[in-house]
Amino acid sequence: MTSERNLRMARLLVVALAALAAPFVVMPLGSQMSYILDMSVIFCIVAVALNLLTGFSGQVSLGHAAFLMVGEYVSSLLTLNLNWSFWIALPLSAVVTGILGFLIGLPAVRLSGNFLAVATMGFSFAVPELALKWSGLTNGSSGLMPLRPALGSYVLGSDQAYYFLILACLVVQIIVIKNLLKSRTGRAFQAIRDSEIAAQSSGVRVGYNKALVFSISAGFTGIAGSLYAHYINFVSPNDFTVQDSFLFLAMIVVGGLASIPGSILGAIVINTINQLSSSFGQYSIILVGAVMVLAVLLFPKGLVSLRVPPHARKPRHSSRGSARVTREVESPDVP
Amino acid sequence: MQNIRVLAYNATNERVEFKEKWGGQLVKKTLKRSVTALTGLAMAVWSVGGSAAFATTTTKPHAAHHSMKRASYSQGASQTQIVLGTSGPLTGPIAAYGAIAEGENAYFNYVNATGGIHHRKIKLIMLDDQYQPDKAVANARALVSDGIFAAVGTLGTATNQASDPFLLRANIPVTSVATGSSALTVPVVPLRFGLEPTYTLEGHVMTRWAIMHNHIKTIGVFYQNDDFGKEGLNAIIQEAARYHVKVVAKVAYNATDTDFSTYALNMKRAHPQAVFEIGVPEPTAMFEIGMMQLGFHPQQYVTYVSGDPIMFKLAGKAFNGAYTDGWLPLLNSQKTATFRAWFKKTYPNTPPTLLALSGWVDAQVVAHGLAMCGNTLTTTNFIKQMNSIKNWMGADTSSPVTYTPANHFGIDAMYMLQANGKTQQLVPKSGLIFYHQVGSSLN
Amino acid sequence: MLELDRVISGYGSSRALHEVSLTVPRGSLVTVLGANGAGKSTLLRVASGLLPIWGGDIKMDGRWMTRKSTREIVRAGVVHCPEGRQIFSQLTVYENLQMGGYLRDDRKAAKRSMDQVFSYFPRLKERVKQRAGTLSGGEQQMLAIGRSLMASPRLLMLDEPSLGIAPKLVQEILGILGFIQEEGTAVLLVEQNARLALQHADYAYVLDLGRVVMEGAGSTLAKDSRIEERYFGARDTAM
Amino acid sequence: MLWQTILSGLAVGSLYALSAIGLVLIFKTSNIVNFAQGQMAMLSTFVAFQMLTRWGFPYWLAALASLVFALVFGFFVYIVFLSRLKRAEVLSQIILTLGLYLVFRGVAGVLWGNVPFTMPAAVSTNTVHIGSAVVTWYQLFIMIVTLLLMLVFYAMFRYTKTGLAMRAVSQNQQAARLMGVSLTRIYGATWAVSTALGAIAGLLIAPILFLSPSFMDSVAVKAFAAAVLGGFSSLPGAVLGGLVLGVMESVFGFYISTDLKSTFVFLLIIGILYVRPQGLFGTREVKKV
Repeated sequence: MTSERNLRMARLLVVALAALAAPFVVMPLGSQMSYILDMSVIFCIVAVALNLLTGFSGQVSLGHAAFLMVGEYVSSLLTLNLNWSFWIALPLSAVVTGILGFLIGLPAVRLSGNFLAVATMGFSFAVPELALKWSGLTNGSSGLMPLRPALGSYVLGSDQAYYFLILACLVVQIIVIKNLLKSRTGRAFQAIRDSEIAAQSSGVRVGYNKALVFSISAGFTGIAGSLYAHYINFVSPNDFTVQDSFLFLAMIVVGGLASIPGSILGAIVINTINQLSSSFGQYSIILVGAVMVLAVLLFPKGLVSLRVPPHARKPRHSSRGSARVTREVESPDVP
Repeated sequence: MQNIRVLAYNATNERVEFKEKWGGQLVKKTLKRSVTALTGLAMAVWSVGGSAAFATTTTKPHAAHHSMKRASYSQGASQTQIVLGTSGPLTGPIAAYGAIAEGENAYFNYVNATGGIHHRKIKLIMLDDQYQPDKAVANARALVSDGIFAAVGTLGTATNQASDPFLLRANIPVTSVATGSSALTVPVVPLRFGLEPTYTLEGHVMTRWAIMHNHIKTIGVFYQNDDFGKEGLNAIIQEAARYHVKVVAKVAYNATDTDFSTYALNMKRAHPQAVFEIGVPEPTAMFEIGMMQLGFHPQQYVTYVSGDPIMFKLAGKAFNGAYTDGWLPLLNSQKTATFRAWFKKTYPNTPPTLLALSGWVDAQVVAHGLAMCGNTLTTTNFIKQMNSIKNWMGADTSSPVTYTPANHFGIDAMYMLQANGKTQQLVPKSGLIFYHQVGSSLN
Repeated sequence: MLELDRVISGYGSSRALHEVSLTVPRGSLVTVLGANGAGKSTLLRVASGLLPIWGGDIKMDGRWMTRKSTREIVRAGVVHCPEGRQIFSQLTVYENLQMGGYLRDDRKAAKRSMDQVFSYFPRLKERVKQRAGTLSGGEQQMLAIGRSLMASPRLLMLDEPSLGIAPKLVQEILGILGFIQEEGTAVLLVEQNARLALQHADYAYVLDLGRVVMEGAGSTLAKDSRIEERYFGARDTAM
Repeated sequence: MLWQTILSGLAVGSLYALSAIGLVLIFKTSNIVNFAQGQMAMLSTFVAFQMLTRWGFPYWLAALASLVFALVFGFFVYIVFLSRLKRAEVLSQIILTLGLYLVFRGVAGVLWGNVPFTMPAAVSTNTVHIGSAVVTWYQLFIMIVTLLLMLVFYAMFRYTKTGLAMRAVSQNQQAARLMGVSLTRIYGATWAVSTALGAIAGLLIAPILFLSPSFMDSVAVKAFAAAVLGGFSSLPGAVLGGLVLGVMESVFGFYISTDLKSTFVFLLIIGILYVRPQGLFGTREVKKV
């Protein structure tokens, strides 16, 4: 037990050191790499949030691109139009997106699988349309230009300084989600994933919990949106589309469903490849597609299956995958 | 890398030499470090991608062997070559607009084959952003890291809005932005130059001409639901109001639409005498076909974005008789012969379209600015020279190119054309119509 | 007819069968007994090619069947009627039976098989247009057996046909086995209900933790006291 | 005017329906949503285009070649990619098809460029009046082909041995295998046939939307929504879903707003799904696996 604990502590230490050192390691590689690093961590937040919903609770969402945009706009409008501080706008963008997520989650109470995918996909179409429609508020395609936040008089202008802000948000998110998953609510989420009927019969309020997890996932995604907006300093209706929603799904599948390290791994790999592929010109999407295909074929359980398990003894949720959106097909056709 | 950029900002002789000498080693060092720092796939991609495998010319930068007494350089320029960069949708939903980057590439190939600019070869780095702002930002940063002298013909409003600040902060000129959105040229940003006519200019020119020559009394506008369509729409409404002509229908479409019969029906309901179409070719063609099928034949005015011979193929009969406006010469004219030859040479499988020609022209203007710099290839001098281009007709445009410190529009004249169904050609219908945007009430 | 020779198999990395050897002679009824998890179902899954075989050999009429696909094994006349019935609940009874004769090309012969199934299980004929999912448990078991018979098997492997079925129906269903045997079809019956199985069996094997621990003629084993105490357990008394 | 909007809606809806049929066919048998379906249709259409315009073959031969290509292509995609993921989770399979979507799209861009082409139509595009409304013969032709294909495949599922086996496989793979069904053959055949269906859709849609590597994109999204609206496992449902979607778009676009069309349409879909969570034609039974 103690050796196992030591191992976990050691690993945590290594990960923490790597996370702290990353911006300085990447810095000499040029500003594109620091940018990709910062964006990767922003997408880590999205991936962890989406994995909470899809991996741990068994609900598919193609609406996360929209949640990101809502977060972007809320935060930008609050800071630009109302002159509120970023430090208030950041949590508020989570609150607003979370409330919206709860509303979007309501139909999810009755839907699952592809049906839920289409219902949420509609949201990814609607938000850019609405942003264009209300151009008085959003400035249409010309966009909004939110500023980098400041700590007192110190503006987080450099990629490195901003990295630590994003990282802090990610760490807080992971701590919250880890504790949530251990709590009764978290167990309810997973029970719903494994079997809605069984969960209901053991007294879990299925509808409420499904909407709740939607709300929490959306809220965290809203934070990522706010961070994105103030990082890029530009917000427009073009920012995130349904394709991005699919890309987020690809992140958690490639990384590993129902796994927080998996979400992070997937987000970093997919985002890095997606951003770096641009120098391949016409071949860029072939490269991204091929990486997705190969990753899924070579690591059907996600990249996270590569790591050495800290304790093989306990089969934790990470190895099981999610039951309602996913299905174990029996045995192979040809022996 | 940080060091390099700082040096590049205030490029003086010694410091540039320092960069030339040490830049290569620094890059090597960072490469080495990077291998140890990052692992796996990402790294492999970086090393290939970072080496700009798809850059167009293969000439490698040589260290400055001769100490240049009189020449001075900013980042990206040297005695032997000038590095330029572009970012555009080479793949993704509007990949057809990747033709602009291809046109630029074709032109620089032509320049390099005919001796370069004062014996300096042009190296163009082409990056794909899929029309996504976040990728455009990544590309801007990559271009800065690659040490470009200037960005040329970067496409899109949102993509430019997102990525330009980074380039501008790094003191890198953004030239010939490939969008007609005035948001990029009004107010003037010293380091950023437009070229294409703005949608505002076009809206005014086309509307005024329609009213003066064709005595249009009612107007319907079919427009793309974004900055492009809305800017055009606003200009049309403004200009029409001057002559007390009514805009009786405004029909917006979204880029992802598949059904245009509803829009045609909407337009038919309002029954305007003239229909202005501010959209990209495929939706515009489908809309025109839809109106034709409903038996509704208004006088059509098509934006220059779709004023392309390809419309004869896409829309067929529905395009006949439509008016459009242009700033480029006809594709089959003598003036574009070099373009056609070199584009074919560079891209044997791609037809030379107006889009490609506009990319070619984008490149011409930048090359002209560079040539005017002589041996003083510094950012400051480049901007100074660009701002001195006046009524220049050296590019393969039909309209002259003009920049002043207060005017970065580039082109402020267009001419009208009409689609002739019999010959399947666009036929010029007017001379150049100037519309002075600078200082006009439009701004 | 069917010979299993020191067969090894399992799931993932854990072994479920350790060198199991077993023979089913032509036209006989052989039963495999054992507690839950003894490896009985695994044995049938290996024999029908659903599970990959790790070691040992399977022969049918002296022909090598090791590592053949399920399709080929069915072609060779070995048909597996799985545990828990596994009928196609959305298909009608008729369609389920049709599926049973999937590999048969001779329509007339298939029609004859269907008539025969209906003669064994007249209830199925009454419900021929009904969705299989709406049948009672016993009827579903009849359908499952009938479906397997549609392939006109030479060896029918039955997995726990008595599971979750009213005792009266169990007798009815197992009574059919006699007729099937008369038609010249051998039966390999896997049962937890040992007493019931031994009533019908010519020969029996007892599996424990993936090993054959006892074998012998059905009547001999039925009298064996060890069988009595170990396998005529709680389930039997409940009957 | 209402009649005209409805008729126009039916015309565009049949495009969605046509594309949805292939999607449903694969889902019905193998529970996989093939997001690369539209791109596979696009590639098949380009094959016909290449033969028609570059090599000068007659239309029927080019169309036939495109169908043959699609059959082989679909089977190949199943065998090379999807069959390797049989034991993986459904989401992994979806991401696999998404990856393929990107690859196919990129390959088409490299081979044929991104400038839109005009694709010749199989029948006349002249207009015809039905009551007060106008459609083209071509649109009517597409509607008829869509209905015919739906009927053919409905009958195939209902009355043929292979159709029966496909339904059996979709319900219980293991039991189907025990009947001697080879999953590889059934799945391979399903992929081949539904890719060919996609090719038909592509050949019919390309003359309307113009042929380019992205021409099936928006149709594919709507086809997905149409299939879901219809219950995702029912062919008549998919066709009805497509038509309903087309009519909703058209009516909303005309009477309410054009720039919020998708928003309204998806809101309505959510509304319909809220009342009928299994879609219009779906069955409520939860599959046990």
